Parts: sequence; C-alpha cells; structure tokens
Amino acid sequence: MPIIKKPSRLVTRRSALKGLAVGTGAVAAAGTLPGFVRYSQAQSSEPIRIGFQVHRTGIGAAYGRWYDRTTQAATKAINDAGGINGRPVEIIAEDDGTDPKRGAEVVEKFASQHNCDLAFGTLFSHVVFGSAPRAGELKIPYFVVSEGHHVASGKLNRYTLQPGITDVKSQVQAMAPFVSDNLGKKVTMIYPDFAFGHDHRDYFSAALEQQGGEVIAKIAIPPTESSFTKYFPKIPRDTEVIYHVMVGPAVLTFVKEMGEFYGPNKPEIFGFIDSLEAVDMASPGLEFLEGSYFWEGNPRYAQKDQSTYDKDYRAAVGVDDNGASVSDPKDVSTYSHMFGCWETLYTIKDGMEAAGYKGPEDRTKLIEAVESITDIPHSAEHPQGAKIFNGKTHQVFGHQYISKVKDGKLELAHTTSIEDTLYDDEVDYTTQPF
Amino acid sequence: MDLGPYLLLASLEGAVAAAVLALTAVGLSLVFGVMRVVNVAHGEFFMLGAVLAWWFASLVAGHPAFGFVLALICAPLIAAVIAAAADYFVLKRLNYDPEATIVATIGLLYIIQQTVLMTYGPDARPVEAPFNARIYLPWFGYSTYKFFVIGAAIVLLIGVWIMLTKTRIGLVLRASQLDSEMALAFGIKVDQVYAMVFGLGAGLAAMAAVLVVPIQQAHYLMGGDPLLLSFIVVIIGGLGSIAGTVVAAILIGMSDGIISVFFSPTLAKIIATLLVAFVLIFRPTGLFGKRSI
Amino acid sequence: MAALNLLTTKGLSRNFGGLWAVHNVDFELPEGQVRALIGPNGAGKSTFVGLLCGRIPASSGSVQFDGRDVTALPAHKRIALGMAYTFQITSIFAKLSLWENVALAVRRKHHGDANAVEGGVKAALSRVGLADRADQLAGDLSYGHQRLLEIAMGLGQQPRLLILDEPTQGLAESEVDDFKKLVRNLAGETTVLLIEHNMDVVMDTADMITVLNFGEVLAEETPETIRDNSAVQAAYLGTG
Amino acid sequence: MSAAAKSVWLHGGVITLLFALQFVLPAYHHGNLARIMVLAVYAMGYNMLFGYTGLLSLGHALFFAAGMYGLGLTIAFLDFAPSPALLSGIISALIVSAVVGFLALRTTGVAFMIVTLMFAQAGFLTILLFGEYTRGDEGFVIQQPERVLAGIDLTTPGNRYFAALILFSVCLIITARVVQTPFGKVLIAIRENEDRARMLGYDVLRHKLIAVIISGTMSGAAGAAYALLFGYVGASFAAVQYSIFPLLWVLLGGAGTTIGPLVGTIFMFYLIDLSSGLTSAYMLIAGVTLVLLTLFARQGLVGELRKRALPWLP
Repeated sequence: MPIIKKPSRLVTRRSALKGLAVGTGAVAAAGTLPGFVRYSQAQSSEPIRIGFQVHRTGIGAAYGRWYDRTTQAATKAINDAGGINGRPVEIIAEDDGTDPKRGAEVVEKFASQHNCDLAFGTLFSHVVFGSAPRAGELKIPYFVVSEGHHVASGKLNRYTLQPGITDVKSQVQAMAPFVSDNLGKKVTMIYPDFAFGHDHRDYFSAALEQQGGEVIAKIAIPPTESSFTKYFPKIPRDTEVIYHVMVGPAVLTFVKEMGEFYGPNKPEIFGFIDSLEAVDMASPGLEFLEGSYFWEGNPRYAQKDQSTYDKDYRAAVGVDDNGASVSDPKDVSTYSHMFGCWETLYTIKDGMEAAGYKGPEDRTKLIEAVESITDIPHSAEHPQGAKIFNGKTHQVFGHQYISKVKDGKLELAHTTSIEDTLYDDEVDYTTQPF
Repeated sequence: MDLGPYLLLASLEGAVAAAVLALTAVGLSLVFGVMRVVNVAHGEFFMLGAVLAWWFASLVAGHPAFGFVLALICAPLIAAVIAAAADYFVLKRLNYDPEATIVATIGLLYIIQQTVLMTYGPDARPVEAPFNARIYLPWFGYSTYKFFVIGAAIVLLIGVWIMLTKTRIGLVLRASQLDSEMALAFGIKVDQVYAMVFGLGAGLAAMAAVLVVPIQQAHYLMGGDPLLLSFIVVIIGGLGSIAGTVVAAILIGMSDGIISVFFSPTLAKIIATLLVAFVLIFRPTGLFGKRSI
Repeated sequence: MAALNLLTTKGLSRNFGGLWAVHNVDFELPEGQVRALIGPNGAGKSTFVGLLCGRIPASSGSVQFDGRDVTALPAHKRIALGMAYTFQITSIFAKLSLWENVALAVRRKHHGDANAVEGGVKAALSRVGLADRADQLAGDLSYGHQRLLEIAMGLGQQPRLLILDEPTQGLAESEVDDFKKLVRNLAGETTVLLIEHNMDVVMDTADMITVLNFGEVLAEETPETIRDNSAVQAAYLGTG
Repeated sequence: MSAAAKSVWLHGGVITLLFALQFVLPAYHHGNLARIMVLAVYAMGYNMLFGYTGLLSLGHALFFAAGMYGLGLTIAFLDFAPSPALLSGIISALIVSAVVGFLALRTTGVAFMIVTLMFAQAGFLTILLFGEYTRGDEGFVIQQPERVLAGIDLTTPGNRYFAALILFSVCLIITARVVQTPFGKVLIAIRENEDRARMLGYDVLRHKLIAVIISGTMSGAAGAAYALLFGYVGASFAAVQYSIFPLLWVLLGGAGTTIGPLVGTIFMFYLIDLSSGLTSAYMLIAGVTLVLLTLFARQGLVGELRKRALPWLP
C-alpha cells in the first residue's frame, strides 16, 4: 500500500495543538536537536516525508492536477518496490495557489511543521523564485520540476536542484538546428510577454543565428490576452517559419485563430507543445495544424517503437496511448512535463540510498549525493530517456523530441542528442557552503 | 501585410471585441445606473455564463447548434437567478451602501470563482461553435461565426434598448433610477426592481460569454479581463449612460486592435488604465455622461 | 466710517443654471453687531451665507472679511481667519463624544496646548448647558441637544464672526428662550449673523435685520422699523 | 486610568507579548509570526487611510510594490547595501503615494476606489513592461549575502523575527501616537463628517494627502521589509489581490483600531493555512468571510470588542 496522505483536518489540528501545548517541547526539539531525531528515527521505519508543493489553484492548476497524479503513481511504485532504504515514502501535498508568497509559506510548513525531509514538485517559475530563498534558509532540499533556466543560471542556491526535467535554455537551443535545416531560416517568434517567453526569445534567437538563420519578428503577447487574431498581421510576409509558444488558459484560442487566419496557405509552423499542453489535438479548429511540428518533452502519443519503460509508466500514471486519462479520454495530460515528477522522485531515491540517508541531519549528504550523479540511463525510473546530470549547475540535460502532426496525432519525427542541449556552466553550486 | 487589409482585420476584430464588451458593460452600467452599486463580481457572472455554456453544450448530443441554443437561453437565466439571490440575501441587507457593496461583491467574486474551480475544475474547455465556416479573403481568412457574434450583440442591445424605452419594465427601471423613494411612493416595489436589475446585469454578462465561448474557452479565471474592460468602458462612457457605454465599447474595442499596431500591447493596456484614472480625475462624468460617481 | 465693518460684500452673485440664487448683494456687517437675515423660503439666505464662508463659490462679486478680500479663499481658510459656521441641517460627529466634537472646534486655535483645549471645551459646553454630558456620544443626543452642540462647536472656535443657520429649528420653547439668552450674551463679544425663521427670536436678539427676497436685499432696518415696512410685508404675505 | 495611559499599556503589552512569543513558539509558528508582523505593517498602513481617514483604496499593492522594488532594484542594479536600499524602498513608496494621493484625492468615494485601482493596475503592468529589469512575474531573488543589515544576518529565524518585530513595533507606536495627536483626531473627524471638519477650518485635502502618504509609506516599508526578510521580489505582489488583502485583514480585525490590523492578519493567515488542508479552494473561505463581515460584523473583531465591551480601545 502506498502511503499517500494529504494533510487532513485531523493531522493539521493535532500538530497545531501539539505545537501549542508542548511549546518548546517535542516539535521544536525535533527541529533543533539532531541527536534526538537520529535516535527516534533509527529505531523505526518511519516514512520518508516528501513535501509536495502543488499548484491546485491559480493559473497552474491544470498542470498541478497531473503533477499530483504522476507523483502519487511514482510514490506507489517506489513503495511497492520496498520504499527508500527500506522506508516507505509519504507525500504531504500542500497547495501553493500558484503564488510565490504562499509558495514560500508552504516550504516553511514542510520544513517546520510537517517535518518533511525535503520539498519537491514546483512547476511555475515565479513560485520557484519565491520559495527557493526560504528553502535555502531552512536548509531543506528543494527539488523543482519547473523547466525554468533559473536553477542553472545560478540565481538560486545550493539547496535547489532540478534533476528531473530539462530547462528552457537547453530545450530551445536544441530546436534551432532542426528548424533551420528542415523548416526555414527566417523565423517569426510568438511568445507570451513575460519571463518564460523572454527566455524563449533570447535563447532561440541566439541559437538560430549560430545556425545561420534569423528571427525576423518577435511578437510578445500579454499573458492575459484572450484573443489573438489582431497580432497575426504583424507576422512578416517573408516568414518561413512561425515559432509559437503560448501558455495559459487561452492557448487553444491562439492556435485556432492562427488556423483561421492562415487557412491552408500557411508558412511552416513550429510550436512548443506548451501551446497545446493538456489540450485535445482533436479539438475543433486544430485541423490546420496537420503537418506542423511540435517540441515535446516526452511524446504524448504512444509511438510505434514505444519503449517498455514508457508503456509501464503510462499504465502506472493512468494515461492511455493518446496521452489522455484512462478514465476520461477528454482529460488530456500534461505529458511533456509531468514525467519530471516521476523521474525526480527516483533521483531522490537514488540520492538517498547513495547517501545512506537517515533523517534531516543527512540533508547535505543527500544534496552531495545527487550532485555526484552524472549519467542517468533510460530505464523504468527514467522513462523519458537517458540524461546527464550536471552537479555543478544542479540541472539535468536530456533528449528533446520533435513531433509532426499526422492524422490529428503527434508522430515523433526527430530526437535531438543530449549534446545538442548542452551549454557552458553559468554557476558552480558545489562551491557554495551549505 | 499592407495597411489596408491590416486595418480591415483590426476593424473586424475590434467589432467582435466591441460587441461582446458592449453587452457585458451595459450590464454593469445598468446595475450602476439604477442601483448605484459597483458590482466587482460582474466578471464572474461572465465566467459563469461561459462555464454553463460548456455544461449545456456537453449535455446535448448531435449538432453543436442544439447545445449552443440551449446554452444561450439557459446560461443567462441561471446567472440571473444567482445574481438576484445575491442581491436579496446580501446587497439588500447592506442597504446598498456603496463601500459595503464593493467589499461584499469582492467576496462574491471569490465565492463564485472558487466554487467553479471546485466543481468545474481548472481546465480551459472549448465549446464548439454552432457553425464555423471560414471566409477566404485575399489577405487572410476569417471565421463566419464572428460575424454572427457581432450581429447577435447588436440584436440583443437593440432589445435592451427597446425594453428600457418602450416597455413598462423600462419605465419602472427609469423611475427607480431617478428617485427610488418616489418610485416607492408610486407603488413600485423597488426591492423587486433591484433584484431584477442585478439579475438582468448578470444575465447580459453571461449572454456575452455564451456568445464568446465558441471563440475562446471557458475557464474559471476568465472573468478578470472583462471586468476591467467593462469598468473602463462604463467610466469612459459615463456612468449609468447606456448609450455612452455602447459608444465607449465600440471606441475601446475598435481602438484596441489598432493601438496594438503601434505600441506594445502591454503599453497599450497601461495607457488605457491610466486614461480611465485621468478621466475620473479630471472629468468625473466620463466623456459622454452627465452624472459623476 | 464710524463702526468698522467686519464683513463686506460687493455685488455678490451666484447663479445655478441661469437662475440667480443671490444677485448683486452689497452687504455690510459692522463688528460686534447681531444681524438677522430673514426672508421667505427660497430667498437665497443659505446660499448667501454659503458664499460668505466659502462653501459655495461666487459667480461674481467679492467678499471682504476683516479688511481682507477673501473671495478666492477656500472655506477652511476663511474659517481659520475667524469665521464660524453652524449647519442648517445638523452636522456633528455622531460617533464621537461631545467633548471630542467641541475639542475639534477648539483645538485648531490652541495647537498642542492641552489645558487651553480642556478649558475651551468646558466653557463652550457650559454655555449651551451640555457640560454634564461631555462623555456621551453625540449621536445619542436628542435633536434639540444636537442643535445646541452645533452651536457649542461654533462658540468653541471663538470666532470673530459666528454664522448661525436656523439654529432654533426643532428646539423646544424653553430651549429657544435659553438660546435667546445665549445670543444676547454673545453681543459685544462676537459678531453674529443669524438666519432665522422664528420672528420672536429675531426681534429679541437682532440689532439689525436684513431681508432677502429673490436673491436680492429687500430691506435693511432695525427690528423696530421693520414691522412697518410694506415691502417686507408683501414679500412675506404675498400681498401687494 | 486615562485613555493615553491605557493606550501605552495596551501597545506595550502587545509588543511585549510578541517579544516573548519568540521564545515559546514552535519553529513553524515562529516563522509565520515573523511574516505576519510584516504583513500586519502593510495592514496598519492601509488602516491609517481606510480605518482612520475613511478613504477606501483598492490600489495599495502599488505602494507595497514601490517599497519592494525600490529596495530590490537598487540592490540588484546599483549594488546598494541593505540599509540604503531599505531607505530607497521607503522613499520610493513615499514619492509614489504622494503623486497618487495628489491626483486621486481630486475624487471621492467610488471614484477614488476606481482611480486607485487603475493606478495600481498601471503600476503592475509597468513592472511587466520593464521585464528586462524586473524579470516581470517571475521576479528575482535577493541572495543571502545581500541581506545582512548592519552586520545582522536577516536570514536566520531569530534575526528575522527580531527585525520584523522592530518594524512592527515602530509602526504600531507611530499609529498609536498619530491617532492620539490633534492631526489624527482631524483624520477621524474627516472620516466621520468631512464637510463638518472643513467648516471647522481644517484643510481637509491636505490632511487626506498626508494620510495617503503615511499610509503608502508604511505599506511600502512593509513591502521593502518583505523583500529583505524573505529574499524575493516579484510582480505578483503588485497584482490586484494584494490590494484586496489589506482591506480584508483590516476589515476582519477592525478598521480604525490600532491592533485590529494585527489581529485580522493573524486570523486570516491561520484561516487560510488551516483550511488549505480541507479544501483546495481556500479563497472561497476568504470570499465567504468578506460577505459575512459586511453583513454581520462591519466593525471587525477588535471593533466589535470595542463596541460591546471595551469602549476605550484606541
């Protein structure tokens, strides 16, 4: 049986009462006196407590739901196979409202109230930014699944790691050779007018220039926009490729309106699947995407040469061959991102086992153990593909997938090498003190 | 693209935006005009309309037009009933005190939004348009459904105008708007009129959303933008002036597409919000209105 | 000039949408006088005092106070120069104590001097007979007492000119008598401009009476002679 | 005991209690209280305008953000040390509130609410527009070495608590003092009856403007302190919810009471913290609370206490 527990009313109240009644007693002591903890935990097979910072509400909620399902599935798989170091894993989920302030409070709650061994799971980068400083101060390892470049850019701290999902910078630069070789040299970019979109703009422009291509127009769209047609005339007529990456609830509108605008006489279109993540490819109005290309973090549709790892992973999470929930074919998953939760949990497991992790006093050992990971083979634990972890930048690098829309489905057309995704280190976290 | 087709497209898009905005804002304006209530939850009634439209559409099998027609009738009705209930149970008990009603409608905003999150969920869901042929112009393509939205909004707005000017209901509304005590003295049940107006305002917002949801999608956070835009339109149009509201909606809707040609869209939004602030500061009656807040 | 004029208006006018509420009024009020301002409803009395103390901006003409042209000054600055104004419709701080109500009036002059404020509040409340209720909330008072509080707030400012807009409206008869005594007491101490309907009060307290009709000065006479003025009678009684 | 003496005892007592609590609270609540004290400063700033002057602003996030970015940007781009950066945050808020006050105070009532809302929205969008420097919604982190104020490392729990307590105490004392002064009494008079206050010879506009500036500066101090103590600067703090929150806290605790903002902030924090375990839609609880408050307890917790039992509460 997996031990998956949301903080129920009972637990919360009990721990609150305990805190109030005991005062400087058990709870505070457990946090401050390592000897006490080591003794109590060495005696039992107490679960390893992983605080799961989940976007249940706010703008990230559609992703949060699938991150939750993946996390629960991975936890069940880990526990069914004997847990970590013989101890079961317990997930303590707290909603962060996709809000940086609440995110920081939630990390604090994991560290100080739920006595979690570590915090994990965040996707939206502003929540990562808001929470990471607290994680560093509380000295609790913070494993994010965010695909932001913020970890490897050196803007965070030694306690923050991203071992389960590649970052935007590597994804984007790996696309440039494919786009310029196969689709065209003159690219117009359409992206949301905030940090995530700006990362795309900057890294892709640079990478494309190296390939001899050119970004001829950059169209930034405010994140709250709900109608897009008025932006399309800004696309220059000599555009060979439209590169789009949109996020948020209006993504489907964006793609549909692009279809209405262009009809069949369209330039080549290359998009990040973020523009249609969790959206059914069979939605009305998407027919025009036929023949266009998408970046995928992990192919949503089961491919002909699907690995057994992917097959088992799909089954465990409850996703069918079309990337939708097995219980509701209209409920499409965030397949390109959520594998990061699964893989991160297994990396945590590896790190803990390598470090001989016993309790919070071994947190730095855990980080050092993860930092020393390099090669991650394609396996049941890492169904998305093989990876290379860079301990200095705390960032993992891996294959990227490019799929073509065929018969309303996504068919894998190209897989980049890991080398395509590498870039120079911008930070060496291992030199920072704990 | 050349300037001519570009302006044509911007005008078409502007007309769609203006049509939806006019319907939504007229609802807000009506509530303010008659009740002197600033309804911060107005955008949530818009959202409710969209979400209900998805729900009705998913109930009905067969051609998407059936579900759409059902939604067009029922979604505004349900939104109106919920709004009238909110008026009866909350706003009335606050004696329509301006500040208390603002705080209460902020509360209402969260209640509606979060209830939808709990029941409908966080996903953006599409509703199929009742028809959706694409017109091929030499420069770009355009959805025929969008023309329908413009037409439907015009018909509905004319309907509202006839109701306000030619029917007994309109007479009663105008009497209550001019002087609620006097209206009371003439045997008009101001209580019921207020509940009806609040319901009508919400219904118009919901109706606009049903029209727009085949173009966009239903999502529980979609109420924010229409609220802000409606505010802008109602203030620039002059508070409580229905005609001014419609004119301002056309002005704002049309200019939005064209302004974003020259400025960054974020900058355009900054300019629009500052414009509202300065209109209120230096011309509190709005550009076309007679009464100030 | 024998007596110094505390207040002078020249050609003071105000129109509302083409209607002259006050038209071309030349008015002089000598220091120390108790002046009553009377006239039928709608004669422009309240508008006129509104123009004096700056609540309503003038359309044309000027107001001089204490030898200084105050036409362009906002209300609070005119008050600070020594005017005090009590509202026609009771306007007090209902949720504050009587003491605080009057203290707000007194304090502006005695900035920071707590003892002076204390003394001023006591004196003003005593004068209107409300000293023993100082701790009550003003909103809990009866209407008549609220009118008295309003007057106390006027007195508390120790004004050079006290403008009372229908102070006895709604007072009981005994209270009206007390009020008359109060105003007579003030004579010589401060200049009073009194808008009043109750002719009893006017006759018993005023040194001079100004009659307004249709926004213009109809007459300006002593109480003794005004009874015989046929124009005033016509204005009041509507006979020719 | 005179009102002034009671006020000294009350506020001294609250500060002493908060000081003592740091020694007995478990780590989680210790950390929460540090955060709550900073947010309560924001609420106190809001209360100065809403509770004492009677002006309902829907744009205070602008002032909070002015403080936050005034500190954050000077650290990030001008390499300011924390103390001058803190000063820069406070001064930014002061300037922004003076400008907003000067313009917005030409309006009253509902128009004032909408004008402040629009200015705050424009401020929020401006942060997004200059995303190159502000990193927009994503924001940026203020690293640990940049958070050492006058030799004191503000990233340790004890120091952070102490810094929050000092800021809170200073603002509480300022509030308690201001409302006792003639100036504060005039603010209350303006809240109760603006026309009357004017006709007692007070320059209402000037008083209101000063109230906006005090209120905005205090809110900005909270924003700057939040960035410094918790190490993050981001646009979400400038968004409209963060203008609603202080209104909520103040209404809940009691508008126009000195300790109401603290009480309201604590109450709301734990209401959300506990209910987020019960339901994912915890903002629902905030919504219901707002409606119930307007219906049944307009005075808020401390306000009702004052009305029913302790009329002397400042």
